[in-house]
Amino acid sequence: MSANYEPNIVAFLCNWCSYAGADLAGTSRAQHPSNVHVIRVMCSGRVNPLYVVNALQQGADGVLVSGCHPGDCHYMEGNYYARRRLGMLKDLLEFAGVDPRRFHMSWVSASEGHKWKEVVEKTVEDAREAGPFEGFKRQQIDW
Amino acid sequence: MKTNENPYIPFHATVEDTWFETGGERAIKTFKVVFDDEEVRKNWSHRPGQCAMIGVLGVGESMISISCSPTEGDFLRFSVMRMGKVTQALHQLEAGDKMTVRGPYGNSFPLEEWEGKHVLTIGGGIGQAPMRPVVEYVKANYEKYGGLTMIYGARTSGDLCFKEEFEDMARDDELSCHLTIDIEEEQWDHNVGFVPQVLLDVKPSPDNTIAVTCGPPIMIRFVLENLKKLGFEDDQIYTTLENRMKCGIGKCGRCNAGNMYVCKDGPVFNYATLKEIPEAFA
Amino acid sequence: MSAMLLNKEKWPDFVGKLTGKTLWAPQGEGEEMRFAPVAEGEAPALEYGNTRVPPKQAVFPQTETMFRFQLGDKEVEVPELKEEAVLLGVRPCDARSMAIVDHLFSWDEDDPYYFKRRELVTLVGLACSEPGLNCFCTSVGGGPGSTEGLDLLMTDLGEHYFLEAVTEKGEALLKEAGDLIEEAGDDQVKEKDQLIEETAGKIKRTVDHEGIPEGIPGLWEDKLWQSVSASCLGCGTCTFLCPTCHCFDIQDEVEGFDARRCRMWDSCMFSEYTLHTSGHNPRYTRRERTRNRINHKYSYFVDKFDVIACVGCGRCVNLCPVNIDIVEILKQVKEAL
Amino acid sequence: MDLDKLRETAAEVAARDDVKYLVGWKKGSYGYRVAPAFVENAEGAAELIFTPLCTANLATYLTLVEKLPLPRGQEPDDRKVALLVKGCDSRAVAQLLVEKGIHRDEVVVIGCPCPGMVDPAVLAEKYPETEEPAELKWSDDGFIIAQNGEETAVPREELLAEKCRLCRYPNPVVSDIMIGDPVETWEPAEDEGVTEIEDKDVDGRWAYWQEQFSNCIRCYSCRNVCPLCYCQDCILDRLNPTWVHRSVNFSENTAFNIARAFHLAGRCIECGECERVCPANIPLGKLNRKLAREVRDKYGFEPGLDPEAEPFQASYKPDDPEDFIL
Repeated sequence: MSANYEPNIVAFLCNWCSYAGADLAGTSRAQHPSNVHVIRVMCSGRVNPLYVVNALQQGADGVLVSGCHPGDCHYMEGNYYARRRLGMLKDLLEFAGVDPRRFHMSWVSASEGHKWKEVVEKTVEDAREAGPFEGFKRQQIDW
Repeated sequence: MKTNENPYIPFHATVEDTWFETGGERAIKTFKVVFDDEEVRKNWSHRPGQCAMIGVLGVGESMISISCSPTEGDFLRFSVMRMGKVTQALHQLEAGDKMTVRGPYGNSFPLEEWEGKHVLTIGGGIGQAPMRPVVEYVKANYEKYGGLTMIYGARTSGDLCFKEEFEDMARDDELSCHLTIDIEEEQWDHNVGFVPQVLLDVKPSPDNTIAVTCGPPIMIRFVLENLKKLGFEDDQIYTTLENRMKCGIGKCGRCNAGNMYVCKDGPVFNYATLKEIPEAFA
Repeated sequence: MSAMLLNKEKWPDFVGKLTGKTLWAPQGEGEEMRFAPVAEGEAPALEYGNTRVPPKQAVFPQTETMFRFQLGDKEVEVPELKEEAVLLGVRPCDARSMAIVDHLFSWDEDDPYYFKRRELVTLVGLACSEPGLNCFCTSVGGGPGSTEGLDLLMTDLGEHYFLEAVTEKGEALLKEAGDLIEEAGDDQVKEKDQLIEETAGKIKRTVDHEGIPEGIPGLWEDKLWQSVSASCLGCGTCTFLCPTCHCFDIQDEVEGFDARRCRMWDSCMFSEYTLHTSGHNPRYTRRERTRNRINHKYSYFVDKFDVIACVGCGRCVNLCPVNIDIVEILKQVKEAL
Repeated sequence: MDLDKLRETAAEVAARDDVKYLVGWKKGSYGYRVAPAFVENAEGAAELIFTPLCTANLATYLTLVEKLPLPRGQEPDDRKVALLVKGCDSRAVAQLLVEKGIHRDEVVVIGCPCPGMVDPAVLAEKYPETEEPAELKWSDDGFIIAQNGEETAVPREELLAEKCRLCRYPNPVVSDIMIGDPVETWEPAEDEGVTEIEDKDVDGRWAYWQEQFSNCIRCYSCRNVCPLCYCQDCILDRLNPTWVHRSVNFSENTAFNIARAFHLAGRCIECGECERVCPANIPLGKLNRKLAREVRDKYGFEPGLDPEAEPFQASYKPDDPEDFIL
């Protein structure tokens, strides 16, 4: 693995909890890696599992989906569907040969700035260990 | 006429001017386009009725009829309705942006054969775009033809294309020009009603006349019926077919209606041949 | 063209001589034979029925980049095709299908990609000795020993291969073989012809297409199309694996700022194939699409290039998931004429 | 299974005036092939058969109908469709009912208890097809191949299809009419196919699937044959945006196969059709069976058993497993 390999993480954060939690981590100067590219979605239930596959295809080395703790969901049940749906995806990706350290899911509430720091560190560390994702990444447009 | 030995590589062209013919969800925008490469501009020649694959590199291409007559100058005009991925990308182009053009493709209206005859064009909505080069060509060589009658209709006055051209044509008493819209509107002083019905009201005489029609399939069906009622023979009637196209040169296999490839044997068809192909009106 | 003999022991040396070009030959086991590059120094064993994916892939790949460009730039870069290849063990029907598809790709203007690859690829055919259950090449103008479209035809005579050069490329191969091969005597020629005769006799499935090209458009509303296509799934198997199917789709693909316009196999059995952006579809259901597929191969192609666009390889019959059988369809069409 | 009773019942149902047509199996056009039969009247029922080669899941024809736009003034023909179903096929009908893909009054289900089917590929390999028609029958301990006069008995284990070795529901779970009495179920075998891949390490698994997905020619017959893949506007056909590029390489093929398998999570009834029809012989069933096993073990849920059940992906329980969540 090349020495200066910096994993490229795509994170889908639910607007009400995790996005606010990440914002809190920022405002309270929590030092955490900056490899995470955040995409704000209105609810973790909104995350179509094909976003994860598509992100991995387009060069992400790790994907994180973070939503509200069960019971806190602004839309009551979005995170419950997400938990079941993305649980299935995690099993399928693992079975298809994608390193499980590349796809994580987390519950981060709006007040858990420190937890967001830990989740990001864990995700980036895992993706660093797993190395650059080659698997089914889209090849450079050549012939 | 093509300079590229690879028929799939498009020429680059710049949008000189662009304006909206109609607004709304299915807006129609007209582009006046000039080739960047001088040499391509010089030996490009197209005939009324032909079409070209226009598009944006990185998005795709779609086959659009060239809506200007060669007599109007060495630019090209395309009127594009916003429908899918490529046309949406085209609609975002402003004056000065780049567009790719490939062609010209397809056969064309046999205007030489029509010399000496009266030309009747019947257009509906965006269907007037392929009719416009015929109208301009006949106007430019008016003495060779026995007169020009135009019937053009759309759902509402806002959906009519080339409105300003029709306004001054209506003032010219030699050309008989009939605009129509489906439903009554205030300051609308032209006809009201569907195009096939207006055709019956105008009652053009069939002798020594050529009828050309283009528009939504439902309109073409009734126009053809009424033209027969007025006594037009099959070979006096021409129309254009439109199918999904990808290559434009008869290789990708998808544009056929029956054994006719719309990109090679069409898009212009005489009704006598079209009558034999049931798939043409599918 | 010269007719030569190659002793089977010398087959690995013959293959060894074809250096400088990538060698492709059918590999795999049982029913799933595929054309794949031959490893260095290996000589492919040529015992198989036919490959599942036809060799059309060598001249008309499933996905092919037409040109490459950077978003926002004007210059486009066309791939430079220069890799020569030799396909060993092409069946006569597949080679014949390439000769048929040449008509279309040279209709009025040549398709540059297709013909460049056709030039670069040398087809070494292997005459059939054991026809498949659904082969009917003899009914559509082909045969187990037909040389149409091939550069060199090999026929297995037991311990010798009977080599027949068909084109200059074939002659060049024989010259390259040099002393490995010797002149074929008259009795070998007779033996070869007799073997081809015998194999042709083994073909049981026949198609009587007399009168179909002219008559089939007349059956437009015949109810046979409904009954024949009722069980069709509308998948792409029969068209992707048909050696004479040539339809393709063109798409732009963008990855960051790199982009390419590429073409890929498309199937007339898919509904998007003719779907207008307005939602209108001239071939709405699988009945129309099946009717169009059969009309295209047995009538429209004949109108334009007076050859039937079907070589009777039997792949669409073998691989159709619901057993839609083109031989049965044509039988019903013939009866309904 | 008494064939005359099946044909008699089918003739009755097909002749009913509230039934458009009946879908069953009939002798194929060569060798061992069996083809779907669309029977519109009583006479047509005579060609119906039920043999160990009737593996096709006919429930796909309930959702595969493409409706022509009706000319003005013509009423849609909403008569019922009758269907012969084995155990696995009936689970597809049940799952379609759960998802409201079809309505109970649109379909007449005729159940055929299933003693276990033959894998056509294995059969053709061991007993090569010849031109003469070949019949296949069940015997008490296996199958009998009757071909040009002589019969060869074959032990059950040798030809039994993998999906049948793993089958837990040979008797139809949904039916209006049942033909013959239920067969007794057998002990479902352990699914080595899935376990074998699970035991590999990550790179081994990816190497296995990369090789398989590279052979995929994207003909979509696995999607079109599946009774539960019936979206009007499949994500693979969308161009604006193009989720999965149409170019065929292992990256897009992997995205397609993951999307297909994922969309059947908690819905797939393991009828094995996708694996049967794949022209590249990719073991697609393993992806689905792996997810089905996860759903069974972790969520205690089996799709397609009770038409009133909640769809798996559209419901949740507060105590769903969340060990994988940070």
